[in-house]
Amino acid sequence: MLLAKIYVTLKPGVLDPQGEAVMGGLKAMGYEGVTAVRVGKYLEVQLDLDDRQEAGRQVEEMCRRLLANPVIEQYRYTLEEPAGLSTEESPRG
Amino acid sequence: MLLAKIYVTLKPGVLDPQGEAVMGGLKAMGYEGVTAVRVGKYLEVQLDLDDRQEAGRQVEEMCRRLLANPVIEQYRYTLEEPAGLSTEESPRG
Amino acid sequence: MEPEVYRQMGLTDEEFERIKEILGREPNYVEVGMFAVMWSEHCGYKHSRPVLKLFPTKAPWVLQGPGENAGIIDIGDGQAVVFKIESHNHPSAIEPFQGAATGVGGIVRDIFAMGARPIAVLDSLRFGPLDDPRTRYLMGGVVAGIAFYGNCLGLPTVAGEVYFDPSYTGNPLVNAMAVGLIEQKDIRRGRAAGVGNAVMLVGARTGRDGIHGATFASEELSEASEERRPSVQVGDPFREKLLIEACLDIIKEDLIIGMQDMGAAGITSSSCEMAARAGTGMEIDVALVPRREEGMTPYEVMLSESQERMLLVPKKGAEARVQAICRRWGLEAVVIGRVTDDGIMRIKEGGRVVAEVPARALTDQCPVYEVERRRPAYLDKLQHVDLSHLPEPGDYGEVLLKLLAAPNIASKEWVYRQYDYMVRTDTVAGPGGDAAVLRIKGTGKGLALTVDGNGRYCYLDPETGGAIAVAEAARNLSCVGARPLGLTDCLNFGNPEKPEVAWQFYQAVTGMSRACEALQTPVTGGNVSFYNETEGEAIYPTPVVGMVGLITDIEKRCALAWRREDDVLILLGETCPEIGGSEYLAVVHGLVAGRPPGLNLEREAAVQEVVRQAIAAGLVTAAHDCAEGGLAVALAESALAGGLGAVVELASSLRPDYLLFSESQSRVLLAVPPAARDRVLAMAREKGLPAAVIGRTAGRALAVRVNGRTVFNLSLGEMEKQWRESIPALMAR
Amino acid sequence: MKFGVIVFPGSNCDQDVYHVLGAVLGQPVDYLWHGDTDVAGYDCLVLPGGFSYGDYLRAGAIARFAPIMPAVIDFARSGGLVLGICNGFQILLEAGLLPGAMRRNDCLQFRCQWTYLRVENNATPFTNRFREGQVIRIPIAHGEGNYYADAATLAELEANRQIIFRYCAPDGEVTPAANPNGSVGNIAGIINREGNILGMMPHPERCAESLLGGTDGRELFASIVDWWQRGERLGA
Ligand SMILES: Nc1ncnc2c1ncn2[C@@H]1O[C@H](COP(=O)(O)OP(=O)(O)O)[C@@H](O)[C@H]1O
Ligand SMILES: [Mg+2]
Repeated sequence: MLLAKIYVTLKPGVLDPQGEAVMGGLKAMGYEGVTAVRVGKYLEVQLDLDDRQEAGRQVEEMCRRLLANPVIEQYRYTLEEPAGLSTEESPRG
Repeated sequence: MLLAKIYVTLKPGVLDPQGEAVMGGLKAMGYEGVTAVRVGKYLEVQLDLDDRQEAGRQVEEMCRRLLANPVIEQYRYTLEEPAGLSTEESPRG
Repeated sequence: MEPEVYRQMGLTDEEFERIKEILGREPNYVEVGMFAVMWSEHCGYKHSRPVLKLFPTKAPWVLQGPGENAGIIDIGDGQAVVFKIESHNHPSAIEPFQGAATGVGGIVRDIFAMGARPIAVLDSLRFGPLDDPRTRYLMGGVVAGIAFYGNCLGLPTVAGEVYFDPSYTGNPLVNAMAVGLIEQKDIRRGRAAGVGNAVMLVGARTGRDGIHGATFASEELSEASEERRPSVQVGDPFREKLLIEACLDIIKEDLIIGMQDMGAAGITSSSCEMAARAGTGMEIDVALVPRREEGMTPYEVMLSESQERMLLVPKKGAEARVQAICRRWGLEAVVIGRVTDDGIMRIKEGGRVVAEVPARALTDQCPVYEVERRRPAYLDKLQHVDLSHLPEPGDYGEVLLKLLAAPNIASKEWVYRQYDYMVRTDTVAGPGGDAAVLRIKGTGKGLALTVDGNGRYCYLDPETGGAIAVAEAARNLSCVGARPLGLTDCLNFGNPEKPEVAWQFYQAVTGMSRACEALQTPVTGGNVSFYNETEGEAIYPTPVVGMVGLITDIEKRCALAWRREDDVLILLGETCPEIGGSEYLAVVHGLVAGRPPGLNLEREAAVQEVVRQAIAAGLVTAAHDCAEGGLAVALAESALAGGLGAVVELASSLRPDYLLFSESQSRVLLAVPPAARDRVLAMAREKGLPAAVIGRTAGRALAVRVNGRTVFNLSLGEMEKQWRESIPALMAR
Repeated sequence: MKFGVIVFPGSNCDQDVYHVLGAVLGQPVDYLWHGDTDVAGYDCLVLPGGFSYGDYLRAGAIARFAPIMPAVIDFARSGGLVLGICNGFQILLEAGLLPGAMRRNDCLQFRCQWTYLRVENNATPFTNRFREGQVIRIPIAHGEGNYYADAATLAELEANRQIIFRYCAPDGEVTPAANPNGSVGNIAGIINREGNILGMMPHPERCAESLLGGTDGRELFASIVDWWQRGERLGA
């Protein structure tokens, strides 16, 4: 059993209307210190696999094929044992 | 300068149709090992503050008041010294 | 300059020489960039301009023909309709959601750039067959993207069309049309008149999105381009909504001379087009342009295609008021330059001049190419396929059910239920009919809108296919009781440098033009989309026609749904054995072959006139044009729309499948109360039109007999199931 | 009776509601700007449909902090009539004027269609021209109309007769098939305990003229006017 935590964010330079709207909202509420906001997706995918390498390969592929559109989005993920012993970061573009 | 990374997810009891749909999609694509998917939001908020405690207080409040809806959502966050937003958007005011 | 540099931007050696000649010197990097985008096919119409001249563009009611952001048609009472169509095919193929969304955003900006309040959106879509998962992904994304943008703007998407054919698998078509309403006194044109006037940029900040070609090796770019830049933009409909309201407030206060949206080629095209139209020049300081990203070069600022921006030329002294209105709507508005009198586009960065080009050199001096035209070899083969000995189907009921489930005919509700087609509370008839009908508040009038095109017909005979696209659009409007007034067209073709594609293009425009003349529907603008090919294979030549009509009395409109038992069914027009290019031939016999149905334009005009006359006289309870699937499908569609069946009795020497499924043009199926029957038949006779009583509405089934023999008797339930559930089932796979 | 229609950035049914109240019902009506802070002089406030602030974070989440909202909240808490339609309903939820929250439609798509609603309680300022149990036809158009409330809140809503509309079949039966978005209990509209704040996802302003295919929506607005003209006041 492994848990993939996946972060999908817009690529650099891509307009983030959500982030702009949230920043506008926060400023209007009086949080003057906010200088930038970006909004992305956060997914948790639970896998009935114990082989970390195989899991990593599959998650990588899922991201590329379904979870992110490489034209405007980038992703990264971590793989954890449900107990949460060690983490592996793997940045991707 | 501090960077808050905020994770907003549905509360455990609340049905997540998006997660279900993603799981359906992944299974249809042949990822048989997927046993559960949850979809949430990931926000990066950049703060022109150096006082971690004050920043933490503000982020906590932002989450409670705006970024998450406590009826259905829960949140957690981390505060980091920024290496830049994950997407390198230039700050604007 | 190294040839590599301008070649990568898409300029040929000859074009580069021509630029040197115009300038009398070697252009710099920014200037080459500006020429490259303005002389691109998309902006410069290099391969289409001479052919587009064939279109009739004038009529007493045309207030603005091609050449502006959108066309304008007089609808009386001091009001006018503003409308245009545009393609967003390639962005949608890469990122269907954002590609389609920004397509809607772009065409809507063309409408309010003229000063009009946008009131409706239409969409014309082409995909490959739905059994391909990628096609399902594309269609899902495109439809959601159109819904996302249009719904958020509060614009009803009131009509459209979706076709599926393998020719579009690699290159889907996403054409969006927008319609606006305006008081004629408020009309503004994209002109930068008045020397010394300010030039203002309103709306979103400028980022590096959509800069053409992405990565070039050059001095100016080298330090800035660590990462590949996105060429697909993300749409921000919320900001566009604010932009609409702000611009319309600015018009209401009469603060501007002209404005233009920023679409392809961003600031470059909007500024030089506004200057060229007015015969002026412009000085722009890129340092004043608000940025979304740091370190942008003048080149990037001038070529950025960031969405949701407008260029305004305010009246003298109105700058502050324009800014105040924009601020109220939460938008930035900054002066970035001035109108000058020397006809030159002078681009500065602070004090330094970075480009200096005659405005007209960019717009009017774009080279034009006459390509050799050659009739494609496939035509002889396909047109001469013998269709007279096809095996006759055993069970016509089964055939009809199969046709009703064919994605090209099946209900498109899966698509339009995602569109808010009711917002603005003017939608009297939304998607699902022959044409959408919008009331015009404060008048008793209505607008009718439709978008049409059959790529298969054009593939088999582009001239006839082009003419049919126009005729069918007009027929759809006539069927709701509207008089067709004018059209905008989107010409989707393959690579125009290929003689075969050039031939298709020329033929299609010729056919369309003939139909425009005959039906008195001039062209008020449009868009050309070339290079729709994958791996050297072009899509079907697909001209799409968006047409606008007027209903003088909205109470006297018509729809396709049968509404009353025992109404008489009259078929206006003549059924010929024309199954070439038909849906029946494709779905049942697996063939795309033959010639498309013939079109007699005099006959067409007469049929439409009779239909409109009969509707206006209040004699018609339902009208529906016979299109894909022929008479049988037309009968089924009217039955399903009204939840009412019919008993139909046909007498003919044609084989039943030819009779039922031929797609002969210029036919309309009318339902009339028994008392009106003779008057309607007389109206047809007066025009020398064939008209036959073929049955009456009755019950909950559609029963059709040919020469006394029952060919099918299907319950509405059976038909409805096939028709309604087909596309949802395919999409759910 | 004087109506105020609040215009948020991104509202897009403001003009539609204004048209129905003014041109169709002949009532005095004004637009109220989100940046203003005063709602004095109005008898009923309408929060219209649309996509306030793009609905980019959550529908209604940012609008709830608009400068006019404190005045709206005061007005509502002191018994003023407030009607939230679609995005307006979402804003009322976010503002805590009504209980519960909206999730994305369970089909994950925007839905524009006519729906049948069963009127569960006609003893309100908004529904008094309907019969109890009457089936009415009003269109919806939303992507986030999947109403959620926890079991305790639901029980309370039931007990106090605060559920006003449920999606139903044409014959009035409340079935899963008639539920267009996944809302708990097929809920389409609820009222606050005091009975002066109604939130509903369907758009009554879209069916207030026969030309548009139905007039049930007109009855809802007319109920408000009738109730006011009869001089009824809550808690009176
Ligand atoms: N197929 C066509 N038929 C008629 N006019 C056309 C066609 N294609 C382009 N035009 C006209 O040429 C002008 C330039 O078109 P385009 O570059 O698409 O403008 P924009 O970028 O402002 O939408 C417009 O006035 C348009 O109406
Ligand atoms: Mg334009």
